[in-house]
Amino acid sequence: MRYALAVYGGPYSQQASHSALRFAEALLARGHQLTTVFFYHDGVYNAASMMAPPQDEPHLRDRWLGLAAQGETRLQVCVAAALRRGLLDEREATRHGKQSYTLEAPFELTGLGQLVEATLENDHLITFA
Amino acid sequence: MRYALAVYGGPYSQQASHSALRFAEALLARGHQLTTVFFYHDGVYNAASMMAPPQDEPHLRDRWLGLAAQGETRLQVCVAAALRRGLLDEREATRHGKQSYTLEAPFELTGLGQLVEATLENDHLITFA
Amino acid sequence: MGIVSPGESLAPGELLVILRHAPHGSSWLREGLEAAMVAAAFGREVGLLFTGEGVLALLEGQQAGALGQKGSDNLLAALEMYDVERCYVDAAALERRGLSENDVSLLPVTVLAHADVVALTQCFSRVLSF
Amino acid sequence: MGIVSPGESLAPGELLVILRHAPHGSSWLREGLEAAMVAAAFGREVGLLFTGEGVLALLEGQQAGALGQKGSDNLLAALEMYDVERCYVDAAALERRGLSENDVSLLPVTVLAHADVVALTQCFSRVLSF
Amino acid sequence: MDNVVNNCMNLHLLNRSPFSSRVYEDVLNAMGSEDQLLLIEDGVNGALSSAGHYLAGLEGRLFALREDLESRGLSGRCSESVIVVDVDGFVALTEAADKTISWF
Amino acid sequence: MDNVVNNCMNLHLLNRSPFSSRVYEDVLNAMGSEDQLLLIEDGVNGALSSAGHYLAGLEGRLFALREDLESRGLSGRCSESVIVVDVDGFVALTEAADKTISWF
Repeated sequence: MRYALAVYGGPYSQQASHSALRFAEALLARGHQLTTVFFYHDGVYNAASMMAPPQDEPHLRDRWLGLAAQGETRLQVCVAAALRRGLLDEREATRHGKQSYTLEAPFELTGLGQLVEATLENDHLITFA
Repeated sequence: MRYALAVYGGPYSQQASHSALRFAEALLARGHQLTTVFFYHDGVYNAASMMAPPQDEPHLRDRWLGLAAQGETRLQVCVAAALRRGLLDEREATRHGKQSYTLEAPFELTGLGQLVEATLENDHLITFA
Repeated sequence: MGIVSPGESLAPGELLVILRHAPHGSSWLREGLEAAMVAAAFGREVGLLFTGEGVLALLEGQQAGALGQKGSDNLLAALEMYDVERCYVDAAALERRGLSENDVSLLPVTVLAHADVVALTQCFSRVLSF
Repeated sequence: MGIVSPGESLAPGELLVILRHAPHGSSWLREGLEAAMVAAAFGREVGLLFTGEGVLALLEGQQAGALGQKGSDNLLAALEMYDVERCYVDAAALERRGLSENDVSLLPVTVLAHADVVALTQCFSRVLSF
Repeated sequence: MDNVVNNCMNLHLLNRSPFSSRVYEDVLNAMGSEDQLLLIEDGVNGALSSAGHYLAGLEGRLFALREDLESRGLSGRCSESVIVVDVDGFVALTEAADKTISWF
Repeated sequence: MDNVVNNCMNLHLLNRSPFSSRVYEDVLNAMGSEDQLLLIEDGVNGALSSAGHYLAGLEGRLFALREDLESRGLSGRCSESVIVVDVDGFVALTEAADKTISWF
C-alpha cells in the first residue's frame, strides 16, 4: 500500500521524529511504499542543515536522508511553517536577503497543499506529533 | 529588583515567547532590572538568525534584540540544547565544519551553569514554557 | 446555528479536520485551520470538527494577543469565503466548558452528540487532526 | 529508600528542581536532570522532586528507545557522583499510578506526603521546574 | 445517524499519558464501537494496570506498542486487557484500518 | 514538617487549561496555604465559571491575566472568585512572592 507520514513534533524535544522513523522502517520492511513525509508545526526543524547532536545520539536529519536515499520518499516541508522558524532554502534565503541557507535537498519547501494531497492520494496517512 | 527570565517555549508554536517579552516590558516599566534571559528546550529557536515571519506578525528575534538594546539584559542560549537543534554561532559552526552560522550576537551560547547562576544570583527567576 | 439534519451530516466527504486546541496558547489551531482552508481552496470537500479546547475558537469577542499575536478569528472569517460549509462542534466539549449553542457564534456550526461525532469520523474518507 | 526525617527534609537548600515529565516522550526530564547536575557540579545545594509523570523516571528496567534514543536512567546513575543526595518523590503521584516505594529503586529517594511536598517547595530558596 | 450501517473501522493513535493529559477523553468520544486504539510514546503509560479506569470498555481493541513499553520499563506492569504489539504489528494495524487518526 | 512555622509565600504560574491538562493537580499538591496561583496563556481557561471545581479552595489567592482573558474573549465569562490582574499586576505579584514556580 501507499503511505504518507506527517511529522509535527520537534526533533530532540518530542519523541515524534524517532517514532516516525521507526515506523517508516517497519513500513518498508513490510513491502509498502512510503511516498511522502510532510513536516509541519515544529516538525519542520527536522530539516535543519546545521543540526549537530552529540555523537552518541541519533542524527535525525541524517536518518531522514537515509530514508530518502532508500527509495522514492519525498521529504516535504511546509514553507509557511519553515520561514517563520528560520528554515530557508537557497531561493528563499536570497529572496529574504540572507547570506546563507538552512535547508537543502532532499528536503523541499512546499505549500500546505502537498499535505492535503499526501493525505488524499495515499492509502494511509499517519501523523506523529 | 533584579530579575531573570527562562524561556523554554518555541517561537510561533507556543505563546511563551510572546508572554515573556510582554512581561519583560512591564518589568522594565516598573523600574526593575532584567539581567538575563536564558533560552532552553525549544526556547533556543528564538535566537534563529534566519527567522522570517510574515510582515503582519511580530518578529520575535527582533523583539529580543530590541530588549537587549534597551539596557543590560544578556540573551543566553544553552549551547547543548542549541547545537542539536541546529543553532550554531560562528565558532561552533567552524568547529563542526559548517560553512555558515545561525546564531549571532547579542545572543550568546553558554552552558547550563548560566541558568543556575541566573536562578541563584537574581531576586526572581520567572519561567515561560 | 445549524439544525442537525441527518442527511446532511451523513454525506460522505473527503477530508475532516479535527481541531482540539485553544486559540493563542499554541499555533495548533491556526495551523489546522490553514490546512482546512488550503484543502477547500483546492476544491476538496472539507469538514471541520471543533472538539476539546477547540470549541473556544468559536467564542465572540476575541482580540489580538501579546505583541499583536494573531488568534484564529480572522481565519474563521475567511473560511466561509473558501466554501467550508460543513462545520461541526462537539456538544460534550461545549457542555463541559459551560457553553451552549448560543455561545459559539463565529461560524454557522452544527452541534453534534456523541453518536454523531463518531459517525462524522466515519463518513469522511480522510482525517487530519490538530 | 529513605525514611522521612523531618530535620533532614527541612534543611534549607539553594535550588529545588521539580521533575514532572516522563522519560522518552519528551526531552523535559533529561533537560531538568542536566540542570540539576550542573548546579551540583558547581557546588550548589540541590534537591530533586519527582512528581506527576516524573515518578516514572525512577522505575527499574528502562532501556534505550527508538533509534537508540536515550532515556533518563544514565543521568540518574550519574547524579550520585555529583553529590545530589536530596531526592524526593511525591507519594500522591506514586499512588495514582499504582506504584509503591518498592517500585522506585533507581535512586535512594524519600517519599513525601502532601504537607511535606509543600514544605519542600518552601525550604529551598529557588525552584526550577521541568 | 446512530442507526446507519457503517462498516468503517478507524485506528486511533494516542501518544499522551492519561495521567497527565485529558486528550484520551476526546479519543473515547470519537471512537466507534469497532474502532481500535493504539497507545504509543507517553500514551503507553495508559497501559498500566492503574490506568484501567481511564480506558475502560475497549476489551480486545486496546493495544500498546511493545518498544515504547520496554524503553520505559513498563512491560511487566501492564493491564492484562491491553494487547501488546511491536512496530511491525503497528504497521499491520494501520493496514487493516480504513484510516488512522492521531491524538496529541 | 507540618507544624514548622514558615513565612514563605510562593507564586505559582499555570499556563495549561485544566480542561485538557492535569498539571493543575500537581500545582495544588505543591501549594502552601498562603501561596498564590496566577493563570496565564491557556491556563486562563481555568478562570471560566465552569472550571470552578478544578481550582476550588483558593479564594483570594486565585488570579488570571487580563490580557490573556481578553484575547480569548473570556473576560465576561469568568468566575467571580477569580481576581483579574493585568501584566503590571503580574509583575507586582512576582515582587511580593518569595519565588515564582511555573507549571506547564
